[in-house]
Amino acid sequence: MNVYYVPVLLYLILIVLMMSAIVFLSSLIGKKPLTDIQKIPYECGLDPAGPKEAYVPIKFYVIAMLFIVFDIEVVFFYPWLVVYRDLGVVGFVEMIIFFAILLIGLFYVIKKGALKWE
Amino acid sequence: MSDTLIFVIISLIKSVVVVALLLLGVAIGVYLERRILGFIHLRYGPNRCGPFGILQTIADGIKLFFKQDITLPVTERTLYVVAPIIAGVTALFPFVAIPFADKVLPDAINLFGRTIDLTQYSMNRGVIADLPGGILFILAVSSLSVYGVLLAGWTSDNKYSFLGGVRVTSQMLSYELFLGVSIMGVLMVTGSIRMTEIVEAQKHMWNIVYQPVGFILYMIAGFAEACRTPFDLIECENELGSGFNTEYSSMKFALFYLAEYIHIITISAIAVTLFLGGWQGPWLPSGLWFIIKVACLFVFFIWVRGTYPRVRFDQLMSLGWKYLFPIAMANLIVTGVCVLIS
Amino acid sequence: MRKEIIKLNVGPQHPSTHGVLRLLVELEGEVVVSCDPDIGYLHRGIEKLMENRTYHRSIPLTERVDYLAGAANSLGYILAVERLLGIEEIPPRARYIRVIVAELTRIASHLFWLATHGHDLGAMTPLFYALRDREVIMDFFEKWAGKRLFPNMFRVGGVAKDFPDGMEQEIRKFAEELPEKMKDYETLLTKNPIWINRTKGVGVLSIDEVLDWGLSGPMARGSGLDFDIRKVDPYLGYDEFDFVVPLGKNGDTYDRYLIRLEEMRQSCRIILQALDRMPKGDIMIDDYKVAFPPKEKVVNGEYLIPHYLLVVKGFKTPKGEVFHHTEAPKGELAFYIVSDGSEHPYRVKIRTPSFVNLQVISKLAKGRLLSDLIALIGTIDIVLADVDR
Amino acid sequence: MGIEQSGGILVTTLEKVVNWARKYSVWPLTFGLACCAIEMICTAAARFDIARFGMEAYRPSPRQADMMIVAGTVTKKMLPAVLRLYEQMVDPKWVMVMGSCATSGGVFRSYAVVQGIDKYLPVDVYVPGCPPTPDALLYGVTKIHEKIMQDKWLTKKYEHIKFPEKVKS
Amino acid sequence: MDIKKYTEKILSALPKEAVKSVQEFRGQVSLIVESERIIDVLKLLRDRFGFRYLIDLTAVDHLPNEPRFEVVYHLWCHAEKRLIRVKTFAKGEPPTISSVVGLWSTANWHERECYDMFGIIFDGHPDLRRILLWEGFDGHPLRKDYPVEGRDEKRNN
Repeated sequence: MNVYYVPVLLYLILIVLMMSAIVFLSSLIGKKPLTDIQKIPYECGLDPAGPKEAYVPIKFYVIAMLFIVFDIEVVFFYPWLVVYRDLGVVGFVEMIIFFAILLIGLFYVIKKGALKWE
Repeated sequence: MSDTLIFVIISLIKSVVVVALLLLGVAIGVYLERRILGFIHLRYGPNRCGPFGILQTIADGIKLFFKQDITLPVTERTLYVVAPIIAGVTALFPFVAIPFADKVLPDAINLFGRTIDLTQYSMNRGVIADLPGGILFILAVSSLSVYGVLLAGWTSDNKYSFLGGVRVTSQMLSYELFLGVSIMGVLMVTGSIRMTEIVEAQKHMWNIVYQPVGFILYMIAGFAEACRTPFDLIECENELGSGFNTEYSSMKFALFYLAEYIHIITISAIAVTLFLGGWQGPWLPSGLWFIIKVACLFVFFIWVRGTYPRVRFDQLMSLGWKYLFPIAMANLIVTGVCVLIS
Repeated sequence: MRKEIIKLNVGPQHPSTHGVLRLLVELEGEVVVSCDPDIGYLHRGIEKLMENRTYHRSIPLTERVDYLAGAANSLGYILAVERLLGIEEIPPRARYIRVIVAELTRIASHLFWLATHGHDLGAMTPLFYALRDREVIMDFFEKWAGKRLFPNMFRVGGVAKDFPDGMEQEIRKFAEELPEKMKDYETLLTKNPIWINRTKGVGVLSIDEVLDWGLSGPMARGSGLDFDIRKVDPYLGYDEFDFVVPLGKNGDTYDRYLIRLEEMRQSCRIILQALDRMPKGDIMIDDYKVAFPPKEKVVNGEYLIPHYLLVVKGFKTPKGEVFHHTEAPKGELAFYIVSDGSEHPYRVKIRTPSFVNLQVISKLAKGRLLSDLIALIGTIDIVLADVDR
Repeated sequence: MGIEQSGGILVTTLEKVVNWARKYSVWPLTFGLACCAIEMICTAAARFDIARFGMEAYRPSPRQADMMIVAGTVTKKMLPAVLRLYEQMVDPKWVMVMGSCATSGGVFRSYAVVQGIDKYLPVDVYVPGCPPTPDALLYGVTKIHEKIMQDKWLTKKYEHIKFPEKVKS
Repeated sequence: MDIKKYTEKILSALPKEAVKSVQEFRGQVSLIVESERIIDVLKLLRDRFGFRYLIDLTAVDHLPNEPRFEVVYHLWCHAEKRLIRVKTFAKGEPPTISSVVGLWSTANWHERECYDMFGIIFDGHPDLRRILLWEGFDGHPLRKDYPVEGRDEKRNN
């Protein structure tokens, strides 16, 4: 077990307890039955228009996928960074090639209009 | 055995101190924001509540605490209730790995006739957990803050909240990428991803000197991550009403409010640690230096809020992907070349 | 196939609908698929109320039509009534007071527009700066008429009260200083890249569209249509003033923003010219059948009886119908009065600029993002009482 | 009175502290109806600066607002929305009526205008005027403060307003 | 060109039977047009004489008279800087007249308002429903037989 993470756990427990306690206590104090109108979602003072379900356009998923792809690629940099001074020129050149591939991918995506909105 | 116990006790004390300071920081921060915005707008700002209005945030807090708490009969009730807690927790969490002072305890203490070495596991330092992969941990944890907002927006059964939730996701997708790349230059210069080592490497010169572009990029990403003007898209009053927190009242709403300000403090703190020399500074105690630097960046956040309009959400996206990400990459390459030459 | 469409009420209670406008918006993600304005949440029946009041007693009602530019509205009404009565000429001092007040109202209205438009797009500070300058105008009105928003001082045949001592100098000082102060807004907004990005290319209108949709005011001039009623159909002797009607090129939100700023500067010029030319003298015509006698003289019978009759019964107008349009801050404000010869108007139609300008929003918003919709509401510069009357 | 006697000093102190907090943190609902809204905005702006009382936090969502300023003419078309917004606000809540239109219909005695919102809402403070000056509104705010300080919320229960059958939305 | 000559010029171009009479009051000319020919007249004015700007469209209720509802159009010519008023009567029960939305998009809301306030049906209007008052409002308030203070309508929805 990595001892370094013990304080992390302790801290996490502390803040979770604290936040839950705040919400719990406040809801205990401020508990009142809701009226029927209070139960309706707020929408500028009127009945909500249209169906309750809301959909996310497919566009968002495309961007999310791209993000995941690029983010994972970017994560590869971290180990390289830490040992960068030891690797020297070879490490630099190798990473430049990786960079190039990544950037080509990015420009391809931009060119394809995957990031366009209107 | 007692070593472990002391370790636990020291960590707990540090945790409590950090949380207390953060909450105090939020209270002061909210007050500061209202006063400084007032100053920018040529008005007073709150000045009735206590001397100079310094009790304003306290009054707000007490009022919110005693306000009626609504729990709507939404479909995903558990998530709806848990969302503010998640928001609060994830906002507070990154601070576990941020060093806020140099040494807060002596190297060794004598307890019940035994000498305990406090240097192990950095117990004596001003950081709760001196993680070996500190910056990675912070990046990972601070990205989680999206979930609180997302869940709040998603489960509220309110279309304004829903749009806020969708926006926070897309906003995250835009800044997270170049946020990661923008700090890589620092890591490259320092050669470490441990927060304390990054700070100590800046003993002679702050990283901002080597990495000005990286700092600017990080701050832009920070504004986006903290959802502050000009990137306060998720709860911009003028478009989405109150955005993701529309259906929350009382302390649940207060937690979102709290999370927003803790976020600013966290981002300022990370920026200070990575670029502005952390707790390093002459004359004054290290913790004070840290607080001063963070406070300066906090004020900068407020200043920007008083100055800039808000960008559109597709503009943020194209800004992040088309401009700032390639710039961050280029910055990294240039840094690499410089490090190679030196 | 199921479409991912969200139906959304924007308004009537919404921070950026400038009142109680309700937009029924269909969104696909963030893109507006359709936008259907639902108005009437502030319909107060002013036209119907005016049919049952004497001509003078309608003046306060007209001021409340466009409450950001109250005096400009009553000016339009007064001019229409004067045209109906056939009053061609009023004392020059009254005329200049009317011009000055009308232009001050224009500045006040535009300042408020700037404040809210900037705030809609997230810029907080212009709101406070613009309102700070607007307060000065409100102070003038308070000093002159005792009321901040609605001076309610125009009467058929002149104005009810002269400017108090020293106010002319103060107005002159204000008109000279305002262009300087406006540099603050320019620094905050005009060259701000975020502002430019948010406003350029949003809500583009061509001249043909402007004519088709019957737009007027800055909405029309932003597209380059040279149409300012002060120039093309002068009233109050506007043709003697030297001012420029600013015209836009692209017809987008940014152009309209620049035009309104420029209009404020031109209004300052008009005010200064009017102050230079303003003579001393009467402020009311002395036809006591329609115009109020001076207040200090209303002690003896010669003046008391016409005053009493005017207040209680009002005056009769010739049978007929007139249409009079003025350039209100938001566009063309027209009063169409049908008279049947009695003390009450038979029918008053207020053609308000916001009502006409607003309906173009459903066209402009289509295919834009939700954030642009907010910018569009701001650039059309609506006042809901002006829309709904 | 029972709680006050048995709880004694603790309850009264708590009540006072919370009332003090509520007094300095009255967040109004972003809600303008007509002309009076302009003066309300002016009150929030630099000259009069309602922020001094901690009131600049205009909340667009009724769930977080404490006070509703009915600023302007309430028309019959708008009335259901006003009532719903009031009902959606959470306790404790206050209503301030600004201007003669909202108080009594004012100059608009016509087919479309509600002749006084107090038929439908429990009003705490009326601010007269057409429109009231910002000074008047601020005076109304101080009156609300007084009312909050006298609020015996620990010993009294709030009752929800009853909707008239016909306008129930 | 003074107003008389200009009016004559317009009249000579318009179909004779369409224009019933011409009125002039305070320098403003009103053409009173047969309601069947209103579209033709307006189209001619728009295309031939450059009255491309429909300032206003409204109605007047002459209660005891028959036909009762007068529909008034105000047109503006940008090139000549001239105003002209075209009036016609909406006949029938309910009063009906053809819509001019095809000529000017701006007429859309004006006609909806007239429908709302007077109950005049505009034939060919794409979306004729109440605009200022709510659906289900009983009556048309600007009609002369409607009381100012209303008939105590309440909005139920």
